[in-house]
Amino acid sequence: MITLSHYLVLGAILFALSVVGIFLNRKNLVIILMAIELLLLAVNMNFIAFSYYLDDLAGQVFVFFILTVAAAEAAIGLAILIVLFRNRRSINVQDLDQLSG
Amino acid sequence: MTNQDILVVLPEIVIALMACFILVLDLYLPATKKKKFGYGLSLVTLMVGAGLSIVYSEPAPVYGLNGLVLMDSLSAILKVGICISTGFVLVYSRGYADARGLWKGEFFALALFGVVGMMVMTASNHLLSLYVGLELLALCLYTMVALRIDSTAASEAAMKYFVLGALASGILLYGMSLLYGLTGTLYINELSASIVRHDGSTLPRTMALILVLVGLLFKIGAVPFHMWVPDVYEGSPTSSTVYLATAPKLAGFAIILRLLADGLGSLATEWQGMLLVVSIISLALGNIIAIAQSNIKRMLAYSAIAHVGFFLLGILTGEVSGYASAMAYILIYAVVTLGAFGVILALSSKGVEADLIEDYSGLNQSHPWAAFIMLLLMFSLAGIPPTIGFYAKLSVLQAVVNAGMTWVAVVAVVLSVIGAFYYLRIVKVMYFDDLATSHPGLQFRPKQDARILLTINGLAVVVLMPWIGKLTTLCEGAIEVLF
Amino acid sequence: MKVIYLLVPLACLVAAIIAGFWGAKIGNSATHRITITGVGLSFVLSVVVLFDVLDGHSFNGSIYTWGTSGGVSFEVGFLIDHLSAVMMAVVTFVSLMVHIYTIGYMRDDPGYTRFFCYIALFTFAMLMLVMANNFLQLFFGWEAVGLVSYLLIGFWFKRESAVAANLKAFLVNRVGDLGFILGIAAVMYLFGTLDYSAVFSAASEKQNAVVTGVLGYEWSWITLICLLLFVGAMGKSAQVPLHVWLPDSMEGPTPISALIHAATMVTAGIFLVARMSPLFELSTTASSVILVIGGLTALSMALVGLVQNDIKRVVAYSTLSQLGYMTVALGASAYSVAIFHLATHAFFKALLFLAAGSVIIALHHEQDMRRMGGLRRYMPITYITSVIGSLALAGIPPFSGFFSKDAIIEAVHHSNIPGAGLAYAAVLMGVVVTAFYSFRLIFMVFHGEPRMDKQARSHLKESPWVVTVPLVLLAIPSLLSGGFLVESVLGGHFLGDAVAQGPSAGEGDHLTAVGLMTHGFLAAPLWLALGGVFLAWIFYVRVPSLPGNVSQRLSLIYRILHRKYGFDQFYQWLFASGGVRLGEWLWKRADIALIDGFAVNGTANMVGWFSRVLKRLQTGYVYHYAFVMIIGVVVFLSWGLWS
Amino acid sequence: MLANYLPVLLFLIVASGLGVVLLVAGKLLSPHRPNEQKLSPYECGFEAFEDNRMKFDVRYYLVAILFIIFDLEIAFLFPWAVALDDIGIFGFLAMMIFLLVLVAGFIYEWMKGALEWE
Repeated sequence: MITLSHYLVLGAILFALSVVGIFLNRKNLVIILMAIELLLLAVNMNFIAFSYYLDDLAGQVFVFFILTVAAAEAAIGLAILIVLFRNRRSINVQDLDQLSG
Repeated sequence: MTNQDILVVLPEIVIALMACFILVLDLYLPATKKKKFGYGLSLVTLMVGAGLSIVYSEPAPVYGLNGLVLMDSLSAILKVGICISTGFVLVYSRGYADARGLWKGEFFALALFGVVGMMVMTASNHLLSLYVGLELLALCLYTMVALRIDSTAASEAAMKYFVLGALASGILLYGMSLLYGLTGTLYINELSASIVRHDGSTLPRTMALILVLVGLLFKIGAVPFHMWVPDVYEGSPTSSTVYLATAPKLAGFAIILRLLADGLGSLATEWQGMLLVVSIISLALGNIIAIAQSNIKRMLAYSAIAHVGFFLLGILTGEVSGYASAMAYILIYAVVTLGAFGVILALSSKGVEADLIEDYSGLNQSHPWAAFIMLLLMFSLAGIPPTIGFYAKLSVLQAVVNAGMTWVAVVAVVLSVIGAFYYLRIVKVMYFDDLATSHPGLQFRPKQDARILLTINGLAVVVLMPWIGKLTTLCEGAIEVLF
Repeated sequence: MKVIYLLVPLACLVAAIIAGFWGAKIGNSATHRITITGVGLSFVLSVVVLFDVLDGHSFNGSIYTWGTSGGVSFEVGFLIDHLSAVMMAVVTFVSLMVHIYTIGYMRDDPGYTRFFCYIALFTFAMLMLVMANNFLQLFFGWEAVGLVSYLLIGFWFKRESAVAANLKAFLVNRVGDLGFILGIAAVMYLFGTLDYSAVFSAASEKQNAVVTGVLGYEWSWITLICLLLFVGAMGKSAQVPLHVWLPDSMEGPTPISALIHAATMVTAGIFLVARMSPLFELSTTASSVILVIGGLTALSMALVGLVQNDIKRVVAYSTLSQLGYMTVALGASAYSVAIFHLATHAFFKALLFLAAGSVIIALHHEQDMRRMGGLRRYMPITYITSVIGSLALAGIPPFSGFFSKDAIIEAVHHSNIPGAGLAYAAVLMGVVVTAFYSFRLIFMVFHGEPRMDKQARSHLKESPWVVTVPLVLLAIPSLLSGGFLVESVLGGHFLGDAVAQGPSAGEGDHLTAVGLMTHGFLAAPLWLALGGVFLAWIFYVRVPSLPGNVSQRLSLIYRILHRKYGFDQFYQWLFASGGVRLGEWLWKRADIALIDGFAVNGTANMVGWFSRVLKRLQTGYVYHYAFVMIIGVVVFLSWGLWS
Repeated sequence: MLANYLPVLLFLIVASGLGVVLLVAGKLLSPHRPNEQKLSPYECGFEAFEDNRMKFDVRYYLVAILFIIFDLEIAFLFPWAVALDDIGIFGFLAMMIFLLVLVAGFIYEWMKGALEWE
């Protein structure tokens, strides 16, 4: 029997993975973008699970919006990535160090 | 769907539609008319938005769209503030953005969409509308930071802002999902009651609270979630910096008040302690690091962190007077910051960013009026009487002392005194240093409209002093309705 | 009447403003016409007011409320009674004379219009002072007259000595003003109001209020207030040891010496104490202090006057000495007598100063008496009026000084508070000395052989009418005012109930002028004065070699007197050099090393160091930023979960 | 049911711990004997023609971006279509407005030339 806890644990694992992906990855910015998508999906997992167990549609509606926002976010992330690459010829995370101090 | 539903979100609808219209219009107009039309229409739209917010405002909450949004005097005041400050931003930015090829339809559309996002945030009564508003604003801000596509600093800043902002959104959402699971509702005004009804372990409750808190603190840039602030302020074109330094702070105040004070008010004892730590380290870190800065935009970023710390002091009292003082503080802060960046913008010209502190040496000799306006604004940021900045600090400190936290007030004052150093350094550089000769001097040639508004803005920090009590009354009235 | 009260000071103010701002434009003669008209109007109205007051009318009320703070209102208001009416008449009369005289004296001076502006302004300030009905306005007038005095001492600001004298007057007066303002603050604290009548009516209730001072010694509040106010009076009225500025103030133009530093401003301290008499009556301690200080001043300054050779300085020291007399009268609670002497003194001292000025212009700004002599033939009017003034000063009947001085001596004779005996002795000896130096001046300047050089002698002639007319006009009251007023003074109705009546007022047997004169012939002072005149005659007319011999015999005393008891050197050493040395020490050790070096720069350096260290936290790497955020979340989570 | 949420936290710790352990174990336990053959890139039996980190044309990204955005309207259209009978004219109008806004975006990208390949 799959209980709420299972979903929540899955969501938590995904969340933790994506967070780790954001700050452990030092090479490719695209991976960070992917981690961000994963982060939102982890949240979606939570919402869906709660929505189902609470028998309340609102959570699922929320998920739709999160998906939309995630898409927009991905689009903007990619766009910024392109601009960055054009200026820098690099999408290495470690190269983002012009602004500091 | 009733008339009431429409009226509650009428300003948002108007501004959103106008933003779409401006975006499309920009494509069809000949190049010579683009700038004028976009600028004029945006200003008119903002004025209409502010006007509608006032005309249809109700003191007590009126709910609309199935309770997704509401309208009360708090949201009315903040909406008007957001519209006006964005209008100032547009006026100030014109010369600067025009010289750098940023003065185009996208700029206006993004600014207006951002305004819609902020207005939805101030009016939100539902986690969904809050989130959508927040993201609408955030996406506009990411883009505005990156708007100057030929600048490495701008794209780097945008990337950093984007990554960290997305992370913060994720954390906030995670917290919201937990809140949803715990309470079964997404309505902010129902959260408070149902979260304490829940029996059993307080662990998930605390976790949800903390995650939501972190998300909010990131948006206003409090330590330790402030790391994006200096880089973004410095890297983005000044026309975008002035935008993201002012109006979003008002919206940030609104969501903190709605979610923390109202929605999670029953957990006040838990978040007060955390806010206390956050605000004190924000004050300390912001004020201390600002001293070592050589870039004025970066310095103002750290100053923003410190001011956020100060404004959180008002929130953490957990009392109406504290909230009201925080609201007055943030409104005054927005006015003063607007002016400070306005001066930077006015002093910038083609190829001159006017963002290094050393650029300002001897400004009094070359442009005494600009130097004087800057002096007033710096005094106000430092909280030196007789400026409104002093009053802002005073009212927050009063609330803190009344809440029985005298030592906090003492610490805040000490740290503010340290902070006064770097504001006064600007004054010293402008008035007592010799005119910089190593580089082409700054030109103070704002457009006529910007010059007038800048003068008004600069003098307002002193001239408004006699009527500043009205502001407190207004804020108190707006907040009393909520509790 | 209110309009008239208002007009009295305002006429002067308007005249001053016109002279100050448009003086250069409208020219010299228009300027003096305007100011003289203004002051003349004031004088006429003052006389009207005086007669009105003598008819029994008085006024006390505010004209304008300046501001209200914490239940205390700050007002411009007038208190018109016998005291202020007499003062107004004296001030405006002397001022008018000086205005007229100035036309001649300052004729060729480039600062002509500026000078008229100042003296008109001074008249306004002095009137505000005497007409005040509250301490705030009193303080305004007090400081305003001080300011104008400061401006006028340094009128010839290109002269180094004038600037030094200026500074000295300013600094010494600050000492007095500090006491004065502390006194006002104490009044404010004790009574909660600055209004005279409210303070006076509450004074007796507060008589026993005490304040615990240093070392647990209990002070009576009233005594404290009186002493503090008297410190202010000492500064303005140049009582020992705050007298040092007055002789130096003679650097100013002579009309100023007459108006400000003899007749009016310096008497402000006397006026103050008389005005505050209801308070001073409650404190015997304060009265004793006043008595002793006054006695000391009266005698010691008169002695210094003996050895001065500068004609103006002799008169200046005589002023100091006479102020001492008035102070003694105040100490003996004979307030109306003090004001009586103030009035007579104002006339004869202004006369003497203007006469001295007349001599000085005749000799082309020569002030040394050793280079004068025999002027009586060339300047008869000046000579006669000077003699009248000197006779009044020396206290020879029936001149005015005799009555007022004799009344003082009588009053102090009858006083029996501590210090009265000392003061009595001092004033008696002072009589001899006064008579001696007054006639020393007359004999040295107007008698004997002319000692000026030939060229100067060839130009000698009587001064023009604008100079001599004021002399004559001043000579009349110098001669007569004493006899006219003495009856009402001794009868106790000279100042009505404007001042507190001392216990010794109203001696029974010789209440008329004639009675007093006959009494005078039987009492010591007259004979002492005549003795002084006689001695002067012997020294400077009969045996002119005597002064040199005596000064050699008594060289120690001579030198002490010549150095004015060393007050100047002492102050120079203690306050000027010592202050500079202390300041330098504090500046180098305390300010630069400790405060700037350690406290200010040290803190700033430390914060700066922190700033640079903390700045490195912002590495610029986005994964560090994210990491800091996550750390923050983890810290908050653990805090939340474990608490 | 949420009372036993503690496992989530425990799992967080275990998950990250496990990840670290596995990475470290792989590093430590696996044999590590590289030679030229092993390190050389391999493409269907041939030597690599070019750098395997070939850059995609930036236009692909642009298409991807546009796709993501317009793709998601379907997520709203499906439930709307199913529920159209219940939500009536109001629902219809709301979706039309939504599409109108979308069209505005579409016009924008068209006019900006984002749909041109060259």
